[in-house]
Amino acid sequence: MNPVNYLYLAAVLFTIGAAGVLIRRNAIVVFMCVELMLNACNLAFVTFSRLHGNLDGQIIAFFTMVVAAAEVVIGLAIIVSVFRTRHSASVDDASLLKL
Amino acid sequence: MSALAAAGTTSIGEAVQFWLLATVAVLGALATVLMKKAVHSALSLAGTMIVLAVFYLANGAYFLGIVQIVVYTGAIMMLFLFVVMLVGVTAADSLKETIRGQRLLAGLCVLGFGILLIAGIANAALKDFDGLGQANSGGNVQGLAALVFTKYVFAFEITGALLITAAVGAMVLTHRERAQRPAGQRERAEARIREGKHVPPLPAPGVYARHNAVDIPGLLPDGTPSELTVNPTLRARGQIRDVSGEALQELAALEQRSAEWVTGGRGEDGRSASGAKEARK
Amino acid sequence: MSFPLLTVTAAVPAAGAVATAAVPAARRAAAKWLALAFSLATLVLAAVQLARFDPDSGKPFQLTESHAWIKSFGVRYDLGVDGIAVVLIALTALLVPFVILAGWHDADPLEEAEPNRRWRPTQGFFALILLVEAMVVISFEATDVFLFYIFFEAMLIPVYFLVGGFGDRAGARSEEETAARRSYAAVKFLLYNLAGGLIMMAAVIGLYAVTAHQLGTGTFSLTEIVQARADGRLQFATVTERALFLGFFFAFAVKAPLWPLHTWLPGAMGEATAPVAVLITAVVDKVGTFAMLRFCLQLFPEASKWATPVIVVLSVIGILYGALLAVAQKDIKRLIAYASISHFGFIVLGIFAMTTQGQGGATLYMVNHGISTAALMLVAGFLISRRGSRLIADYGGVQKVAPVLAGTFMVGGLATLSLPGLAPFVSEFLVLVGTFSRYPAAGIVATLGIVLAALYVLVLYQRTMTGPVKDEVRGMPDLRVRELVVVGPLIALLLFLGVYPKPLTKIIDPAVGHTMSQVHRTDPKPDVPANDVEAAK
Amino acid sequence: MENLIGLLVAAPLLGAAVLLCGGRRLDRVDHWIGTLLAAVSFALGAVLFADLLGKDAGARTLTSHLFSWVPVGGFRADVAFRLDQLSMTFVLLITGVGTLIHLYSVGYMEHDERRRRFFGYLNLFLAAMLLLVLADNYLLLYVGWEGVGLASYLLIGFWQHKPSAATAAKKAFLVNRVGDMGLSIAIMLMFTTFGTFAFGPVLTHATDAGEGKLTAIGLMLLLAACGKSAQVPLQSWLGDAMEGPTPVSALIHAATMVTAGVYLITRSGAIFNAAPDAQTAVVTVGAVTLLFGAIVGCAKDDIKKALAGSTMSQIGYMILAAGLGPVGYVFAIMHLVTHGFFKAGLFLGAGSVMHGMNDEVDMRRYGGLRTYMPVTFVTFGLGYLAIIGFPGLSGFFSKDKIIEAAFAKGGTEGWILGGAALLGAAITAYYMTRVMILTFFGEKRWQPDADGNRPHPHESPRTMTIPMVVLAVGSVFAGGLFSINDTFLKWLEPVTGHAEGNSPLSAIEVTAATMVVLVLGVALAWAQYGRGPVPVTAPRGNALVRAARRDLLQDDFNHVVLVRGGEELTRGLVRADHSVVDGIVNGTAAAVGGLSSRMRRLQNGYARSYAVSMFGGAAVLIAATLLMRAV
Repeated sequence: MNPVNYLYLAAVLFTIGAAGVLIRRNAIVVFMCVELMLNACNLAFVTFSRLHGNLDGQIIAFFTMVVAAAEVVIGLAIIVSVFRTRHSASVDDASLLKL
Repeated sequence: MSALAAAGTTSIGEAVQFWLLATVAVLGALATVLMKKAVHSALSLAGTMIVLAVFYLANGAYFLGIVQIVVYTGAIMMLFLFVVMLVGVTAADSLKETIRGQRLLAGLCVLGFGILLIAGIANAALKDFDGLGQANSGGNVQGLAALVFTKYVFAFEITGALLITAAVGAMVLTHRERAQRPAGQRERAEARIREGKHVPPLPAPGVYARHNAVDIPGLLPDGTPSELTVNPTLRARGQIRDVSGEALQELAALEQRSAEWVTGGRGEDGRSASGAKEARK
Repeated sequence: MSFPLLTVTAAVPAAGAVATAAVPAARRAAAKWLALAFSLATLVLAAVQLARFDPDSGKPFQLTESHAWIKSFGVRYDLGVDGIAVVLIALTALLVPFVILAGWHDADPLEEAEPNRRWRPTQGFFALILLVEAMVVISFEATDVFLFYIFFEAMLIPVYFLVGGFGDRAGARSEEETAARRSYAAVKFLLYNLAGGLIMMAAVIGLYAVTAHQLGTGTFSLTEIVQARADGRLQFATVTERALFLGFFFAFAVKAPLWPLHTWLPGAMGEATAPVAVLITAVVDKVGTFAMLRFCLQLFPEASKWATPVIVVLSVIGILYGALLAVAQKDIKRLIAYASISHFGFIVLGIFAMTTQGQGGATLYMVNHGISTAALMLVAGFLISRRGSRLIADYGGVQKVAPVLAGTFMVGGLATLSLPGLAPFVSEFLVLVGTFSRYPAAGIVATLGIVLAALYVLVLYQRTMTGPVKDEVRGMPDLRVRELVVVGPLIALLLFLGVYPKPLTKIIDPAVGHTMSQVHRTDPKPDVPANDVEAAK
Repeated sequence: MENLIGLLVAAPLLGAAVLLCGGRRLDRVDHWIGTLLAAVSFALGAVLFADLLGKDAGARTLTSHLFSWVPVGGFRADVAFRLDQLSMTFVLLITGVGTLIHLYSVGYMEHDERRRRFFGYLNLFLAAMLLLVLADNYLLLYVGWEGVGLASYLLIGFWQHKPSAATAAKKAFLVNRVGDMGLSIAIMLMFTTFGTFAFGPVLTHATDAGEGKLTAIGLMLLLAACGKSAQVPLQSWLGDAMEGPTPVSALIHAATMVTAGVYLITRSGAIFNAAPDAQTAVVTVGAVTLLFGAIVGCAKDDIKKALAGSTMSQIGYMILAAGLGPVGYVFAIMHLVTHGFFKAGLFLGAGSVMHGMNDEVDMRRYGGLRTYMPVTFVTFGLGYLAIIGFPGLSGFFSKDKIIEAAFAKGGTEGWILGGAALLGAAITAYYMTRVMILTFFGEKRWQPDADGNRPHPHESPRTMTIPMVVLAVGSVFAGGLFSINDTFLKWLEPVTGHAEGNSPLSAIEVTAATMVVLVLGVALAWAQYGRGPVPVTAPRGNALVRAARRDLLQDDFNHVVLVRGGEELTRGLVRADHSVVDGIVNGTAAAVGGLSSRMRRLQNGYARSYAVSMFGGAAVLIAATLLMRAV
């Protein structure tokens, strides 16, 4: 089998995650989908590192994880505080961007 | 498996493993997107991540594989679950779309994007590849470490700073400064009076001799359950045990028996005794 | 490395702007005097330029300065003046002090009696005027297309604030109304000119691309490009050259303004205070016509020849159109604005007549029109400031109560209708002769302009100055000393240049000859060269 | 000697400058300053005249080159003067009559508060007029040409508080501008044809140029002449010009400025000689105008307007003569000079009458004034006899010669022109007699003026009568002096050239015919006005009379066609400018605004729809890169 399949898988996962981001309204779920996309990327990186035979890909994936962790922390904090104020976790309720 | 990853080839085993787990991963991803309840989404995502961890391992990224399980599945996803609980898993948010055309557009974009992505990968045409043989020769972790502390040391430091900042940020965001003294019992009572509803404290849940639980709504005089008497979270989760039906039946039965008792009391002894006996059966 | 006269000439007013703006709010008078001092210093420097400029040296550009600026794009800080530029710089430096004097009280904060009025900082007003002067001067001096472009565009900003911020309060029901009309005019001015500038920028980049492609290293330097064209290292494809020419010309035609791109001028001149209006028509707009001579013709001679017929027609239309609309105006300042449009038609006509007389006349016309419009507009401003109305109908019989004002107004008007003996006549006649000798029809039609000019000027004078004295006009004070100081020299200059324009023509002639040689055009020969025959005898 | 020529112009110019810029401190001596400087330039003129007489006929030309005025490429305009017999004649006429009229104005404008300006303008006029006749090239002539136009504008509108005066002044200037247009185009043509417009080269090489060009130049010059000399079709301004003070009418609109056209044509004789078609046009204009003016003159009740009509017609004579070519040039100028005398005299007389009748101008309210202002009566009478061509007086000689020359044109053309000239003479006799009778004979028809005070006619002061006397003398003897063994002819011939026409009629016959029509005209006028009382208000009269009162409807024509049409045009253009030219601009702006307000709808504030667009963008980018790869 060709390890490129991993890449295809990554693409599919990424796409699915993107679809989730676009479709779901619950902030938490949207956020999970973002994580899914990140993971897809990571998979791609890892695969690449295997294909190229050097570890840089893994390093990047590693950094991605770290950043993802930080991002999750902040993101969830935001969600919580938003929920506190508006008693809802729906992204559409925060539609003040147009002002 | 590790040997395979090191080599420039792949084996049947890996293929089988790939196809099986890939299916699982995709299903998990779909579930994440499609599940009505956030909890289920979180769990299926966790599943997908574990599968990915396996794939990492299969690709010779042992360190990452472990980290994936520990950090992602172990920490991040749990954090998600906590938040889900904290936020209160209100009834699964309806998947009904509110923005006009959003779903159609999203579908189109996603479809096009996916196709293009796959097309791109396809015409990248990666046939043969050199495995991680000598890269991992000194051990995967050591290899990573070497890179992290030499080539990527600045990035590494910066991510460290990022994490600290994130931690502080999270605290700042979630920690709520009380603007004024919390309302005491007296104020709350007065507020209730002012609003004029629920002047008395909220009614207790229905507690009966047989079962004694907070998930059973109390019954109104006509026997219908009162939503007020149970915790809203339970209500939201639909975890209310409604006992109004059987309660009404019992009531009916009780009345019938009492009625028979009355009539039986009018006749001669034997009848009444027999009536009583039947009634007892 | 000699003394950088050109840079200093541009730098002094810029410094003056900064200094004036820095004057503390309370010291209003100080700001005025400071601005005046700096403008006079600039005038001195311009005079030095005139003195050190040697018209008979064969060099096209003199007093040149050249420094690399943005090496990666071949942009240079190249300055240099030819006969045309040096004269126009002198005009600018000459007019600005008068503008400042005339606008002495225009930017005084409104008396506290009306508390809700906006306070208009005097310092800003004069600083902006000096800033405009600096930018105009340097765009006259720039021989690097990019450098020129920058200041050609940047000029819009101070002018925008001058128009939008310090409008003419006369003839409006309410401050709000004036504010609205003013900002409309200002925005229109800005957008119009920005649009022109945008197209020009495309052309500038195109020019760079062409030079980079053909010369190896892209350049914006006028002299270099002209040189390269001369010795054949650089040839434009016909289409490219025409496109680039149009890009440049459009911007200049908006600035000039040439019919039908003129509609921003009446608004801007009408709403601005008289001195600012003078600054716009007499100084800023000249950059447009000047740039046609320096850049359009010299960079794209073939395209210029190709476009000439259309431009001649447009400018002739402009001449008659502006004059006719001027006749119909009810607002003094708008009338003068339309008159200016007509005059700009003459200037462009002269430039594209491609004859020595036409182009020399056009250059002379820029100077004379500057002076005459300044005289007429400033007097009109004094008149308006006295009565508080811009409507012609509100005046009548002024010459009875304020004879000197009426007299100066008359002279300004006569200059505008280019009466022989006053400066504009010389230039206008030169333009007409120059045009006629190549395009007789255009020349004749344009000559109609002089009749219409007489019409609008005399109608204006008759309605405002003559006839029975209106009650509102009664007791109107005559010109004050400050105002006389402003108008007197201008009128004297008009008379002098009308009788003895030779000092100017001596400087302009070689430059025009150079331009003509760039375009490879020579004057048409007369059928019967009577003079030569006489000489032969 | 040559330098004096410059001074000749400079003196009145100085006066103008001093008087106009001098300010109030001059207010007591101003009129004397003006008169003095006029006299100075007359004296200079006399000196130069003497000098010219000293030279022999061929070499009577002084040129003085002051400085190079506008040198641009091949275009050379110099400030240079040329004094030859022709310009000398004009110089003497202008300065002489000018000085007299300055003197007259001292009395006439005694009590005008803006007297200083009046004299300043008069001096300005003298300067410009001298520049006109002394210029050595057409461009400098053009300067004088417009200069006199300006002076006449200022003087017609001198009483600016009268709207009628302001309007008349504007009209005069505008109509003149039309003429000036002709002159400037002529100059351009000369420049393109000859490469110069100095008199010398142009006139000497006129014959080398194509006839078409010359005809064009000639017609343009004619247009100019029509404007300045109030010839049909540009005559309409002269009548209104009478709004100005009477001395102005005498000097500018009778004696000097209006004759500039004649000077121009005579000066450019070489061109016209080579362009017969242009000459035909000239004589036609002349003939038409001399009748036109005469007819108008008959119908006017305003004494000055009647005289204005007469001026028009007399200049028609001159133009006619000038159009005849070498045959007529001399006589044109001669008539011009004599006309300068008697017409100025007549105007001054009219002014004196008005002075006595508190500015009443309607002749029907005069009558029987001969006993009240004898001097005026006598001088006016002599002028009258001169203009109708009474044998022995100036007009007789000059006009007679013109009629003769007109016949001499030969062929039907000759007959038509001669006939016109004769008819003109008859009408002249008629309307002048009418003026004479209405003013000085018959019973008094005086009316109280607006303020109700009745006029007390009285003789005018010395300063006014002396010039009248002098001019009267001139108008009696000038013609005779000129004609005695053709002095004037000999004097001018070197410049204008002269040819004896072969007239079908002998001089005697022409004179006889003139006498006949003269008597007829006078008799008719006597029959109409002399015998019976004259109604104070004009009778309605027949169509021709009514038309003539309105300048033969020429003004109405102008009003309807030019004024109304012009107003319509400008109004239309204003609308167009606002709706079309500016409309396009604003339309574009509005379109952009509308578009962006629609785009704004996309900004619905939902993060997810932004995400969609982002994502779509990403997809497009990928597509783009793939495509770039593909190709």
